[in-house]
Amino acid sequence: MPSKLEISPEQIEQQQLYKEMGLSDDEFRSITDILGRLPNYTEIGLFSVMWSEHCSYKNSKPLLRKFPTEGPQVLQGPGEGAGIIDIGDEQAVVFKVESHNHPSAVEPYQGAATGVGGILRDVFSMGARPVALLNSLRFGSLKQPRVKFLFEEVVHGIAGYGNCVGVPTVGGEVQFDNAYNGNPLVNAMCVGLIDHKDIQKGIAAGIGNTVMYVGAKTGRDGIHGATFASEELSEESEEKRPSVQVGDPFMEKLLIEACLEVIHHDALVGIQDMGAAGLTSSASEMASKAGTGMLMNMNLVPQRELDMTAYEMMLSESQERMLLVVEKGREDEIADVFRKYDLEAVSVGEVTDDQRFRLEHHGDIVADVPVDSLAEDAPVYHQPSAVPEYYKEYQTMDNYVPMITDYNKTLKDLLQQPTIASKEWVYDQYDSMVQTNTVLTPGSDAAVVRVRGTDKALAMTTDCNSRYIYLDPEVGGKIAVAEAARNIVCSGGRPLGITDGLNFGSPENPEIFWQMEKSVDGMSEACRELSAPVISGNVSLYNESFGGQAIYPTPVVGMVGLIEKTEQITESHMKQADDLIYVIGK
Amino acid sequence: MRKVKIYITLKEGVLDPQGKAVQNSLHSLEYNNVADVRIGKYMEVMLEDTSDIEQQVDKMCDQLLANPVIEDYSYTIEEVV
Amino acid sequence: MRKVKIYITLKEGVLDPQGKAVQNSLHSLEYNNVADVRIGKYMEVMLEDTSDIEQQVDKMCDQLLANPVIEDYSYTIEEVV
Amino acid sequence: MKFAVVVFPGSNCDRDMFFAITEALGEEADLVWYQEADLSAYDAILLPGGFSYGDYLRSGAIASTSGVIEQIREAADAGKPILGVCNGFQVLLEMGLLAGAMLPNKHLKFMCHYETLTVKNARTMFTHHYEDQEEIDIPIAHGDGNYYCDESTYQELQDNDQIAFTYKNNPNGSVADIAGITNVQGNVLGMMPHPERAVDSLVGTKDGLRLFQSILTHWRDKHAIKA
Ligand SMILES: Nc1ncnc2c1ncn2[C@@H]1O[C@H](COP(=O)(O)OP(=O)(O)O)[C@@H](O)[C@H]1O
Repeated sequence: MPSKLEISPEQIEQQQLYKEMGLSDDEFRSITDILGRLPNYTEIGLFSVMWSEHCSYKNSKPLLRKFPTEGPQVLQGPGEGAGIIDIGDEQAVVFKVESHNHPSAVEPYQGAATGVGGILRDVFSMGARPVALLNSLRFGSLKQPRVKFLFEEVVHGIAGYGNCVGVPTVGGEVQFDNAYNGNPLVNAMCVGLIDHKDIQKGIAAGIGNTVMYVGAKTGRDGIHGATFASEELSEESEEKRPSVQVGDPFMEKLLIEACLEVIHHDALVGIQDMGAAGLTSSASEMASKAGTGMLMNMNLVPQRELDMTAYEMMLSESQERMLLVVEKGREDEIADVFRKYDLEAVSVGEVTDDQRFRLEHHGDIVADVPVDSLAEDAPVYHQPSAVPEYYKEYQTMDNYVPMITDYNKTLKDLLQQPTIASKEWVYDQYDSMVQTNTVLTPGSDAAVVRVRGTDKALAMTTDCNSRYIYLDPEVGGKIAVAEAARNIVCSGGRPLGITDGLNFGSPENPEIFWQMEKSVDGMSEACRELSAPVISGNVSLYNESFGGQAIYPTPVVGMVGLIEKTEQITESHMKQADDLIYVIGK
Repeated sequence: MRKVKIYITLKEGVLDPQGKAVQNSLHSLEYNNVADVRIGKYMEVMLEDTSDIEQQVDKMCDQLLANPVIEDYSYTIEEVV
Repeated sequence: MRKVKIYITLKEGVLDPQGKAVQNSLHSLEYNNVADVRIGKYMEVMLEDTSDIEQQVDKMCDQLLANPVIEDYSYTIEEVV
Repeated sequence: MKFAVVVFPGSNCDRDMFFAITEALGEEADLVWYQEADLSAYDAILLPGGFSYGDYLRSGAIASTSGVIEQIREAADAGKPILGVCNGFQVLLEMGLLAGAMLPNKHLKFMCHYETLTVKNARTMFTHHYEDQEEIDIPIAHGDGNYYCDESTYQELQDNDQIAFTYKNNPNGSVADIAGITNVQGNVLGMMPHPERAVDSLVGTKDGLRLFQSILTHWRDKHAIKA
């Protein structure tokens, strides 16, 4: 069945090659049970990416269930490309955060750039026009040359991509701490606007309908990126380097315009971006959600390189690609829309009624697995949790009260801290004004973007003080949500909901799992209290550097609020001398 | 003094969006015999002589001039009077 | 098939901010014998044979690949089998 | 008055330009896709900012060889107002309708913020609603805005009064602080700063609006149309 040079199913079993792909013995056994036979090389590849933490949330699912996800304003909670919240007048706001930590540690410019590209596709694949980008960044000490390089290149990459596609980057945060020396965090958030009637779903419905592929050709980039993102950074990551994906923001811009045009076409049934685990996750998730199956012919997949195997094509993470399901017989109408933008839309398969995920290559069936086994049947782990030693020790310590003798000097010292100092060097490189809706540009508490054609505006912010969370994850989690809410309120808005980016170390370490658990508890309580449900998010685990040193627990909060009248917009800058200053709260 | 000419190219298999865009543009200008375009960098570095010049250029390329993750480099060294 | 290697350099007298920046970085990495850096482009264009290939490459460069206000170009043509 | 906003693949300030005309100026505008454009029906042509063709090769270079360029040349020859902003300016330079070329900003970084401009020539069809030497605040957002020309070209620009705007605090290294220039005839203006981002005080200043009003009243005067 598999092509000639491929590793045989027996070899995979005997040499335990599945382990190199991130699957455990138990997981391999259950795959064998599901199939009733040994998986071949292509099939084990499909499972390895779909059952990775990045795609399956196998370690974090039990925690994510704790989040409040409902509210009268929620139109779409977690589960689709991005969450959606009603803002009245038949309009809604769409947003989500996404991490690109590991790719950015290896190739910071492209890692950050493709992170922006990915989160944009999550939003416009819902049918929304992206109206703003934000980010949340963590780096080690700027005294280290490598860290400085990472910092500069990440900012450069975010700017390079976001500026080119014409979506303003309006806010974000940057924190520097030794905890991130070996493992920077790069989280990007995108906010989009949509009319209710345009909301799309990523489903492969309608037996016999055609599966179409749009956008960049598939190369060998990022193969095993999804499992890579779920492993600890090691010397080996260096060897995985050639798999780096390169972004093409120009292609993305064409895709945005073409996709926002094609969603109005009644021949379109479903649309989803090819994110992590590319063709595998988009295709299997679309079929699984619709309760259908799919047959794809790999020979038809547009390829950038010669002699690609089905395994390589299915696992490639080439950027700027979308998967569409289109009414049978109307493929040309859809292709015409894309042709205007010099994009090709190619038929690569069809929706079937057998709930199987089947791939054909050179006339052979090279994979045949149940759709749900990929998209839904990944194992779920309830990891043990344990109160960390450091935490116990801190509980016995007295509060530290610093002795300040020279207030001027202390103030100046504080202002020189890279984390506290002005971030103008960063945001001056972002086009924060394109689309001409940005009322408050970076530098205020929250960014504010007006909703053109109405008197409303959206306030948005990303926040997370990871040192607080390290010291007390539950209280720190509450603080992160509360800080975001204060930023929104100070800008004149009412919190609508949040998206969260859960960045942690290895969940297999009970002390780290405890950090995850507690911070989710804290965040959930604050969200409930503030009626700001969680509508989308992302999980990035195994953020540890060579020595096994984990980062601070960093659950980033991205919050969006609604400003009813633009006259209520308030910025944080002092206005003039002699104005009075008040402190509110305790 | 030496003139070092350094050629930096994208590694094989790495996407070259710029080259693709230029190729398409050449096609629309009716240069239909263009089969492929790859775009890299060309640098001219003037160096005062040292004994281990090749070693130095290699080091400069690895450290700064090329991005080893996605790029390859090659160079020639010429004597200048 | 021919492989055309095109070198595009900034005209003499045109300031090269990128070259200056690289030169400064090289100095701060203690390559003190670096006297000058100029950065240009290097392109590899694969062309199916035509009779007037040099003329064609000149035209491509003049029309699109180089900007005569600030850039010069040169090229070599190799046979590829 | 009817404006065409030419949309290239990768243009991204096209809608901003469109709204500046339709909402702030209150005139008619169409977004015209570069391949389908028939520019003869329009009174003025606007080349918006953005990253046409990803700014690959050189900013504006690939767009300057596309099919619609001939029509832009014809419109320029016919004396119609043609405004290129940011990437639009780069396209006008690359097609040779304006003199000079763009280099990367001197610090090699993209920059986005307000800059103070000095109006150097308030007698053009684009600037007559300003005063000579007036200072206005308009945002910039570019990576390749370091205007370059050789000395003789600069002399010509000066002799012919072609320098429309200069920066008060040169942010990018441009020759002689140049922010915007016209052709000799004065009907083609290219500028790096974004006047279309400065037409509504909710999102910034309104200092750019008078540029569009200048185009409009000049056209009305020429065609003897009463407002
Ligand atoms: N931490 C989280 N909190 C809430 N929802 C989450 C979280 N992480 C992921 N999700 C949701 O799970 C779904 C799948 O996420 P993901 O696989 O990251 O999306 P994509 O396939 O676009 O990369 C999304 O709807 C996302 O919003």
